[in-house]
Parts: sequence; structure tokens; C-alpha cells
Amino acid sequence: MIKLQHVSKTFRVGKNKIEALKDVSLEVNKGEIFGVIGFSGAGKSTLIRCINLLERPTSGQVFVEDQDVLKLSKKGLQQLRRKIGMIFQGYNLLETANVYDNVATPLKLEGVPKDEIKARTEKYLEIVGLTDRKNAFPSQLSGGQKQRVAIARALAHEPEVLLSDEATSALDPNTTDAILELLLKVNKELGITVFLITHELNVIQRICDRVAVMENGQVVEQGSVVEVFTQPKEAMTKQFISNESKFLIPERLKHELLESGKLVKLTFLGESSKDPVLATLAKQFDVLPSIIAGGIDQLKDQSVGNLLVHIKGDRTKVETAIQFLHDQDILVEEVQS
Amino acid sequence: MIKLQHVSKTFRVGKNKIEALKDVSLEVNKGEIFGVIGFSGAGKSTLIRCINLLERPTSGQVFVEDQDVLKLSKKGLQQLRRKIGMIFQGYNLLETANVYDNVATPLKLEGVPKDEIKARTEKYLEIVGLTDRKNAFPSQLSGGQKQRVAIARALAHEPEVLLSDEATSALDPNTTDAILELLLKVNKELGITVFLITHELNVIQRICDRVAVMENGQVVEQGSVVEVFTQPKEAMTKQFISNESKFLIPERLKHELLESGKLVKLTFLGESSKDPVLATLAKQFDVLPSIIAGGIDQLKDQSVGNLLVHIKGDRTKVETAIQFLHDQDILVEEVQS
Amino acid sequence: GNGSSKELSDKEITVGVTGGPHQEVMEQVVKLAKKDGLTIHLKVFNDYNQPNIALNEKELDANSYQTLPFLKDQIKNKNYKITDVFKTVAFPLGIYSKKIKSLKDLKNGDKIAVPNDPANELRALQLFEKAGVIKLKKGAGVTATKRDIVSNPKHLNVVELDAAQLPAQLGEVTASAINTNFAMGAGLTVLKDSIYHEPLKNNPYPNYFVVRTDNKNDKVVKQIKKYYQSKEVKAFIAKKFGGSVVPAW
Amino acid sequence: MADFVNQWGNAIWEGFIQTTQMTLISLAFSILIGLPLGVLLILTRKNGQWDNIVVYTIVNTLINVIRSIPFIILLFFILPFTRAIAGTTIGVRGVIVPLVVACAPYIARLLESAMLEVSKGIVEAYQSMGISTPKIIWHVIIREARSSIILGLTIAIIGLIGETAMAGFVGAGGLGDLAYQFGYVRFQPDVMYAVIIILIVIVQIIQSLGNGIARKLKKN
Amino acid sequence: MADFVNQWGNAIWEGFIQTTQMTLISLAFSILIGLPLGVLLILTRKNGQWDNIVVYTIVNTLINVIRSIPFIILLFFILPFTRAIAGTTIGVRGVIVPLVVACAPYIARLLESAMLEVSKGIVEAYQSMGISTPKIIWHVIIREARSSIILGLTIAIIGLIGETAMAGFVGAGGLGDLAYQFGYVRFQPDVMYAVIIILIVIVQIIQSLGNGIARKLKKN
Ligand SMILES: Nc1ncnc2c1ncn2[C@@H]1O[C@H](COP(=O)(O)OP(=O)(O)OP(=O)(O)O)[C@@H](O)[C@H]1O
Ligand SMILES: Nc1ncnc2c1ncn2[C@@H]1O[C@H](COP(=O)(O)OP(=O)(O)OP(=O)(O)O)[C@@H](O)[C@H]1O
Ligand SMILES: [Mg+2]
Ligand SMILES: [Mg+2]
Repeated sequence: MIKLQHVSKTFRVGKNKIEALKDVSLEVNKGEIFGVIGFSGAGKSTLIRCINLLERPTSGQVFVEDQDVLKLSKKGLQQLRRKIGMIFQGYNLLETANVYDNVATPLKLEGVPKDEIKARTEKYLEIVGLTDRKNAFPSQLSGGQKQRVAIARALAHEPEVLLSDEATSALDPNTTDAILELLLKVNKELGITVFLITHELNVIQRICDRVAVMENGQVVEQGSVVEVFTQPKEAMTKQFISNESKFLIPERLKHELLESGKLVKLTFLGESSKDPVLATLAKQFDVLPSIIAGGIDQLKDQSVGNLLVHIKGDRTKVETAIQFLHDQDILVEEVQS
Repeated sequence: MIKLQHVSKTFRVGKNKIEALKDVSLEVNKGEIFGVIGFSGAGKSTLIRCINLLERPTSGQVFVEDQDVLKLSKKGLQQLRRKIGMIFQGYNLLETANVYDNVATPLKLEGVPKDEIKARTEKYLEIVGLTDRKNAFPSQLSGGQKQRVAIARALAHEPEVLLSDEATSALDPNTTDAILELLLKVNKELGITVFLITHELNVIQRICDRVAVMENGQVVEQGSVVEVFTQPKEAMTKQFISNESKFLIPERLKHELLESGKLVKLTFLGESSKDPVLATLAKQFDVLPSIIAGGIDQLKDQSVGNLLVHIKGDRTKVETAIQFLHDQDILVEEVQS
Repeated sequence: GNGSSKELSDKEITVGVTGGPHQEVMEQVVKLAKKDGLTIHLKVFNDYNQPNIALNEKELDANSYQTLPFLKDQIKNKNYKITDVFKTVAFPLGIYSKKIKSLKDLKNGDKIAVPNDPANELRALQLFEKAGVIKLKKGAGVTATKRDIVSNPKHLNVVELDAAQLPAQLGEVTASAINTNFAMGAGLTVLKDSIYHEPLKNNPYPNYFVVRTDNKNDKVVKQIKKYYQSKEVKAFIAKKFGGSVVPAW
Repeated sequence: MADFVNQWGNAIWEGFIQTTQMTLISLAFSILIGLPLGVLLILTRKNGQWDNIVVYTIVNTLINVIRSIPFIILLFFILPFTRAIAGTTIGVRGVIVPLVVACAPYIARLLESAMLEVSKGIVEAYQSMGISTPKIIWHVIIREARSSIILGLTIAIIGLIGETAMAGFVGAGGLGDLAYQFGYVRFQPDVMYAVIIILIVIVQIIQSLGNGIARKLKKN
Repeated sequence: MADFVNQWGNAIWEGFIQTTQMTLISLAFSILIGLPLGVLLILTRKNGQWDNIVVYTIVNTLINVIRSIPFIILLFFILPFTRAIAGTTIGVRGVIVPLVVACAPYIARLLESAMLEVSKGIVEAYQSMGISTPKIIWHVIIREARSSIILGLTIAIIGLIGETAMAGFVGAGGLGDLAYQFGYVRFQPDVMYAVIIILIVIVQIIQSLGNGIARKLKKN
């Protein structure tokens, strides 16, 4: 559906060159929700803008629906773009139009019939919860409200491919949830392909099928969300993921626990396989495992269990116990002080 | 330090009135980090803008450092504002100035000596990680980079009060962390009072002393972070808090567990009191408690344990067990299907 | 200028002219004066009021551009303390046409063009009056315009144009009253091409050299008159303007 | 007073009509020509949607060339052109062409600078939806710039009224010429004052209308 | 060619100097007066920083009144004022005052509309740091609007050059007058063409400079 091959993009700032993208290749399948995460300035927005050619790559190729986008005529590009919706990091609303018109105007310009414009506009404004503000102008809206207008505009366009650049970053968890639900729904029901950028891990977890991790203009890791979240390979990915508060236990406590035993992070697919294992541990290796923290992350269609377990006991026994865990198809990572 | 009394603000949009703030009263103590959360459009930005009078309240009083802000002369207000730094939701950078000048210009206009301007600007650009982009113009920056410039500008101003409107919402977790660390540091070391708006719960958890929850222009709940997070009173607060992914277990699993017993959320202060309690439960009430998910949230200076516990056993026994938990100074909440 | 003393300096004076022949003739005078050590600064105006105002205000010492009726009218209206001292040149007015051979051929509703500046407009209207085409209000002064026409039996459409525009716009109208100096530029000579014109000798509208009344008898003025009405200047006028501009002295 | 109205009322009314005619007609044509020119400048300029240095340079130079020539000279300079277009070079009809020639490039410039203010982001948003460039120009760029455009047009109209004062050179009359010919040249200061007051009122109305509309259209 | 230069070189050079003098001096004064006026309009307008309907209305009306009067009439209308200020009403010196009177309000308007484009947010950011209004005007509003301001000034300079063509009415000379005098009054079309070409070159240079500087200052 979307294929980027060796895409590079270099900006010039005075005499300096900024390599915003360095030889990026990735592929997004039809009907997939593909997420991109990465630190600020990693090149995410530049990447998404290369897909619909708002930014022309310095080198490399971009395919959308098997069309070589860079070789398209002006008309061809327009045609293709009709099928692509985009939510911008900076909203990009018409300052002179009210909320309703901001959503309706693109439809009008695309030649959608009048009745349908009204229907669609009202429908999506309802969805983003702005029906009662439809006469307000962007300058009269809060940050999150502006973002919701931008979302409604992109969705009302009813695209086949949706590019979303931090669409939920200015939204509270509830609104974010509602938007994500909606994305999932249009993805499932209408088969829309979604390419989204976010820095919120839970957005990736909740709705993405696959994910790419960007750093410094490069894609350092990509794969299914389960893979990347359970077995991050790159230091950067680990850093990114671990930074979520999940296992952020108080330093003092960590200290105490490390003095009296070992701390391990266990990651496993599915949700209920842990109890027997820990029981086995206690029985078979004569150690005292206790769960310090843990939970089940619901990824899009799989759940992943995460446990931070404290294992108290004889040094060598603990070591064997950990070895046993390794052998059980469980991802084990020792926490150092 | 900051005191709002019965502050209301009404906007006019055509013939409609938007009551952005309705009789809001709150107090922020000197040296405190005070957080405000709430859904999009709740009135958070309007509230923060009423503190430094970028928005004049329709009614009510605003005190900063015991001065009635609304009664200040033009000069007096300027004087006061010198001590207040603000990070805007929309960055508000000079488009015609590069990163360096965006941070340095306000200092120049305030009459800070030249050497110090250079020192401070470089220091804060270093902190937000933009030293190598100091010659770039805002239009050449990514969203997060722009936000970081705005943060550097506000901090370089070295204010006594910092107002921050979603300062980290466009930032990845790592950068957010770094900024939060910094805020904590300036708060501790220099005694700066921080008033911040966010929709990210973990921001509140990590650095705020007290928090107010806004809904529909009203403060529906306020108190210490521990209080509000452990014993949210308002439905809205609960909704807001529970929406964090922590206990978001797969529907299917939840179903299974509810069929075979009861699911309870336990919340307790401190981190290690749970093991004995659960052991007691098993021994004394003949039920089978098991931890489904859980963890320890490190609030600013206290930790809060959260557990989602499944209790299997005879119906009445389970009931008594739960009653016992209630009596142990533990917050218990039953999860319904 | 030299505002303080009543006497004009015999070294340096400033004279205002309007652009065109007045200026060009005065340039010859400047040359002659230079030889005798008198420097004349020329100030060229496009406007007919400014030179008199400036003269009265002593920003000029003299000007050379106007006819007597115009001057009288200005003095009457503005109380200027200025006066004519000698005749300079005359620009006989002619009526030209590309469409008709005689003013008798003017048809109902035809357009005729006249200059729109005071004095010249009056002259043009009077010329048409003399040819029997229209009748002016009795006592119409130098500021007369087409509004002062009392009888216009052929319902002619009188178009008032900038004097310099008249030759260029000749094709737009049936007949046009054009000052010879402008006509000349367009290759029209009054004798050959006009279908009606003012008398060339003893033209009723000679222009005058004008100074402040205080300086009426000033030596320098007499000196300039000598230069102006010299053989050299006369020869220059004849050579340069070939009869379209005539010495009025 | 009654005397004055009797004597001059007609002339002033006529002048008013002439000025109005000249201004409105030239304005209409100037917009008709200036708008596309301004749009062309925006489109073909460096980094514009149709980035085309050749077209840009030609249009840009043409505009500069015309704007280089003072109106008073232009009026005469383009007589043959005026004749070819309007069939006459005198009267209200004859002055429209030079007024348009003078005003259209000016309007093009004003529009150009107004449209340059429209943020790139909003244009990109509409491009990304595959909206065609002409539609983007009309419904996005011009729409967003309309407040500045109105202010610019207000400036242009007032300039135009000023230029019609020179219409008297080719016998087109108008209020400005009336003030000049009768008020100044022929010492009827009362006519001049009357006309100037009328002009002030007209301009005042136009500017207030312009400001009002601009403010209304701005919405932020 | 050599002949032509011999004969007319001096006159053209002199005209060039006069035009340059008139333009630059009037421009300087016009900016000096127009800038504060424009700023005053911005400050005192509705919802401005010093929201003051009385001052706004006075300044706004004054500007409209002056801009209502065609330059050709203004030139004569304000003679007494000109004499009071400049001590003379003729020559380059005498034309500077009317040029400034005509141009300053125009510049004020151009600046006003340029400054209206500056986003409220950035002004608020500086207000929130307690920066004084004059500093905000200079370092924020004018800075952010400078690209539009330069384009506006370019338009104003070119307009000014056009107006200097009328300076001949009060004997100030200049290129425009030269073209008019020789082109029309004396039928020396070659002089007219030469002058027009020079004017075109000057305007071309000014516009290119203006565009270049504006683009450079824009940075987005
Ligand atoms: N200038 C204005 N004119 C009219 N209504 C306004 C204006 N500013 C804000 N509002 C309205 O007031 C309400 C509160 O806005 P505010 O910006 O304070 O929300 P917020 O809590 O900051 O939301 P967000 O999280 O989306 O930024 C919203 O409904 C908004 O639309
Ligand atoms: N027009 C431009 N000119 C110069 N540099 C640019 C331009 N656009 C982006 N960059 C630079 O390219 C790099 C990547 O920018 P990009 O906007 O893609 O980052 P991002 O990953 O979207 O970051 P964020 O999460 O902060 O939005 C950044 O260093 C940025 O400064
Ligand atoms: Mg980005
Ligand atoms: Mg907000």
C-alpha cells in the first residue's frame, strides 16, 4: 500500500545541512495501522510528509497503491491525494472559517453533494464532540478543540489512507480514547490504512499492528507491535519503552529489594501463564518469588504480560531459577541497581 | 502565592455565551507545584491566562503574591509579570528570529546584561537539547523542537512563578522526563512556584504537590495528588484516572475472571504492605487471592500501590474477605463487568 | 530670492517661467545676461498660479509667462503687489481640424476642444465666438469656461483639455483651438494648417514680463528688457519657432 | 448657500457622477486584471505552487515597468493603446484605460503581499486533500487573505480617486478636476472647499466600510 | 547617442538628483511621521493594547481626510502650511512638505495593515513577561511585520516617485517633470523615453531590493 525505499531528505539551514531522513525504507500493508514513534526531531513528520509529497524526498522512491508517487503528473498526484487524509501536527485550520466550514469546505471543493456534506460534517463533528461549537472560529477554540476539528476534517474526507501526525497529542486521555476507538473502527469496517505518528506509547499499543522506531532520521527498528514491545532490540527502543511509568518503582524500594535478592522483568505473551511458573519456581528451586509490579498490556489483538518480580533466596538457587525462567519462553531481563 | 477567588470568564461567540470559567476558586502556595487536569475545553488555558491577566476575568478576584492583580496599574502589572514565566500551548515564537534569538530577545528587552544573556540562553538551549539548532528558524523546526524553544524561553526568563500550559504535550516520553526533572529541580533549588496544565496523568503524578480537576469551567475536585489519585471523589476524576492504561485488561480475561470470582482494585499508600494482607486473606478467609495486575506509582514524595486482585472462593467468604480489606485502611473498589 | 532689500540685486536674480517657449526664450536671455555678469536663475513651473504667488512672496524676483488680462485678474483677486513691465512673446491661437476645412462645416453635436487653463480657454472660446460658432456671456473674464457659453446653436460639445494634450487629441474632436507652440510640436503651423486663427501681428494676447511693483523701475529690470527685446532673441525665436511664437514687442 | 448650490450644485453633482463612474469602472477592470496577475505572482514565485522563474520575472517586470511611469505621463504615453481599446482618448471613457493600466498592477502588488501572509500550513492541508490549485487559490488563499485584500483594495480605491483628479487633462471632469480648475486655478475657493469636503466624506465612507468589512472578515 | 547625452545628459542628471532628493527626503520624513501614526492606530484600535476610541477616531479620520485630497490639490491646498514649515513653497524644498503630508498617512495605513497581520499570541507571550509596550511594538510587532512593512514601503516609495512627477507644478523639477515637459510641452519624445527608461530602471531596482529584503526578512 505504502512503500518507501531508501528515502532521504536533507534540509538546508544556512550553511548547515539537516539530514532529516537517512535512507529510510518501510512498507505499510493495506488495511494496516502502522505507527511511528521516536524522539522529538527524529524525522517523523518529515517522513509522513514524504508520503503525500508535501515534502519531496531528496532521494529514494515512494509508492502509494503501487504508483510511483514521484513520477506522477500534477493531476495524478491530485487524484491520489484525494484518497489520502492527513491530520497535521499544527492543525492548519482556516482562520476565517468557523468549525463547521472548516470541515465542510474541503468536501465542497471535492464536489461532494450538498446533502452529504451536511450529513458528513455533522456526523464527524458529533464524533469529536464539537457539535455545540460549530459556529465558533478557530481563535475561539481551545488547543484540543482545534485538534479535534482537524481530526474531523480529515475523517470527513473519508480517505482510504489516513496519515496522522500526533493527532491526539493535545488531547486528554478520554478524548484520545474516543479518537482511537474511531480509528480502529474505520480501520476495521472500512479497511482504511492508517499511518500514524505519536509519542504516546499507549496509542501504539492500543491500535497499531506494526510499528517503526525512528532515531536521528533513521528507522532503527520495525516490526509487529508485539515483537517490538516485547523484545526491543535497539537501545533506543528500550529506552523509549521503559520510560513509560509501568516499572518505575521508588529508588529506595528498588535498593532494598536488590539487597535482599534479585529483581527481574518478565515479559510473556498471553495473560495467565505466570502463576504456575512462579509457583513452580518456589517449589522447585526453593526461592521466594514475589510480584512487585506487573500487569497486562492489551495490544491491538494480543495481550502481553509484564511482571517485575523479586526473587529472594540463596544466590546460586536464584541464578538457577532465573535460568529456568529463560527456558520457559519468557523474556527475562535483570534489573541492575 | 496565587489565589483565585470566584473567578468567572464568559466569552461571546456570536449570540452565544461560552462560560469558560464558572466561579473558580483555588490557591497555590509558594514553592508548590500545582497541577490542573481536565478534558479538552474544560477551561484550563483560560484559567492559567487569568492569572497573569492575559485574559481579564468577567468577575472574581485574582491575587498573586498578595497583590490584587486586577487593581494593579499598567506599570505594576508589568512589574509583576516580570516575575512570571509562561509556556504557551501554541509556542508563540517569533517567526523572524532564530532559536537563539527567540530565547535571548526577551532577556535583552528586560535589560539583562549581555554576558548573562549569552550564558543563560546557551544554558537553557543545552538543557532542552537544541544547542545544535540554535541558528534554525521556527519554520525549520519540528513540533517538539518548537515546544522546547518555548520552554527554554520561559525558563531563561528565570521567573519566580512558572505558568505552563501543556508544555510537554508535544514531547516524547524521554524529553518529557528531562523537562519534568528540570522543573522539579528549579522548584526545589530555587523555590519556584509552578502552575501547570496537562492532560498527562503521569506528569501530575511525578511532580505535582497538589492538583485541581476541571470540568466544564468548574474545579470539581482539588487536593493533594495522593488524595486525589487514591480517593477520587468525582465521577469525572475517576474516569480521568482510570482511563490510564494501568488496569486496562483484556475484556475476555476480565470476563473469565468475573465468572470465577470477584475483581477488586486495591489502593494503598506505601509500597510493601500488600503481601501480608493477601496472605492473611488466604489463610483467614479461605479464599484464593491472586494479583492480576498492579504496581507502585511513585508520586512526588510518596508512593501509592495499586493492585487488581482476583479473589476466588465461596461467595460469602469472598464478601467477608473484601470487608476485611476495607477495614485495613486499604481503598477497595469492586470491578463490575 | 533676496527678500530684505527693495532693490533687486544686480548680480543674481530668480525668474519664474512656465515650461515650453517661455522657458526657452528666457534661457536665451540668461545667456545674454551671463556675459554681463548677471546671473539669472530660472524656476520652471507647470502651474499658472504658483509663479505669481512666488513672486509676490519674494521667492522670485520676476516671472515671464502670462497675459495681461490674466495678470489683472490675479492682482484683483489676490491683491498681489506685482505689475507688468514689458511685453515678451505671443502664442497666436489657431483652430485646427482633421475633419473639416471650415468652421461652417461643424455639424450638430460635434465636439470642439479648447485648452482648460485660464486665459487660454477664454481666448479659445472668444476665437470660436469670433468665428460665429458660439456666444459667450457678456463680460466673461479670463477664468471663463464652457459654462460661460450662452448660445450654442449647433449644440457643440465643448471638451476642455490640458493645453499640451490638444494636438495629440486632435483626431478625437472635430475642431480644436491650439496654441501655436503646442501645434508646432505636432507639426502643425498656424498659417498652413489652421482653419481659423488669431491675428499674428499685434496679437491681442501678448505675454508680459512681471515684477513686484516696488521693482517696477529697477535698473536690472530695464537691463533684462534690453536683453529680452534684443536682436539675438528675436532671431532665436524666428529660427526656433518659425512663426508659431511671435515677438510681441 | 442657496446661491452656491444653485450655481455649483449641478457641476458638483456632475463631477460626482464622473468621479464615481471613473472610479468604479476602473476599479472593476483593475480587479479583473490585477487579481489574476497577483495570483500569477504568488504561484510562479520561488517556492510557489507553479514555481516558474520566467513567467514570474516577466509579470513582475511588467508590473514594475508600468508602476514606474507617473500617472500624468502614463496618461499621455499610452494614448494609442487607449484609443485602440476604448475607441476614444478623451472624456470619462478615455481615462478609464490609463486608470486601469495604472491601478491594475498596483492591485496585483497589494494582493501579492496580502496573499504572502497566508500560512503555508493551511495551503498544504488543502493540497494534501488533492484540491486543485485554482480552488485552493480562491477558497483558501484568497479567503484567508481577504481581510488584508479588502484593506489593500481600500487603499487602491482611494488612490484611484486621487488619480481621477488628473482626468481633467483629457476632459473627463470629475470632482478632483472641478476642485483644481475652479477652486484653485480660477479662484473659487468655496468650490474647492465644497469638493474637498465631499471627497473627504466619500473617502471616509470607503475607508470605514473597508475597515469594517476587513474586521468582520478577519475573525481572529 | 553621444549628441543626445551631450545635449540632455545634464538636464537628466539634474532631474535625477532632484527626484532622488525629493523621494528620499520625503520618504524619511514620511516614515518618521507615518510609523508612529501607524503604531498609534494599532495601539488605540478596538481590542488594541491602549484601546482608545477617541484617539483612534481622530488619527484615523485625520489620515482619511488627508488621503481624500488628490495630491495635485493638496499641493496647493496646504501652501500656507508649507510656507510655515519649509519657509518656501517652490522648488524641491517647497514640494517636500506636500509630499510628506500625502505620503505619511499612506505609510501609516500600510504599516497598520502590515502590523495587523502579527499574531496575537506572540504579542501575548511578550506581554506575559512584563515587557513594556514600546519595546513590544519595536521588537515584536514591527520585527514580525517587517517583511510586509518593507513591501509596503516599496509600494510607497514607488508611489512617491510618481507623485514627484507633479513637483513641476511648483518648480521643483525632477525626472517626471522632465518627461512631461519635454515629452508633451516641447515634443522631444526621445527625452521622454530616456527619462521613462531611467524611471523604470530605478523602480525595478527599488522593487527588486524590496522583494529581496522582504524575502530575506521573512524566514518562513
Ligand atoms: N477567545 C475565545 N472566544 C470564545 N470561546 C473561547 C475563547 N477561548 C476559549 N474559549 C472556549 O472556552 C472553553 C475553555 O477553553 P480553554 O482554552 O480554557 O480549554 P482547555 O481546558 O485549555 O482545553 P484544551 O485542553 O483543549 O487546551 C472552550 O470551550 C473554548 O472553546
Ligand atoms: N523546513 C525545514 N528546514 C530545516 N530543517 C527542518 C525542516 N523541517 C524539519 N527540519 C528538521 O528535520 C528534523 C526532523 O524534523 P521532523 O519535523 O520530521 O521531526 P519529528 O520527528 O516530527 O519531531 P517532533 O516529534 O518534535 O514533531 C528536525 O531536526 C527538524 O529541525
Ligand atoms: Mg513532528
Ligand atoms: Mg488549553
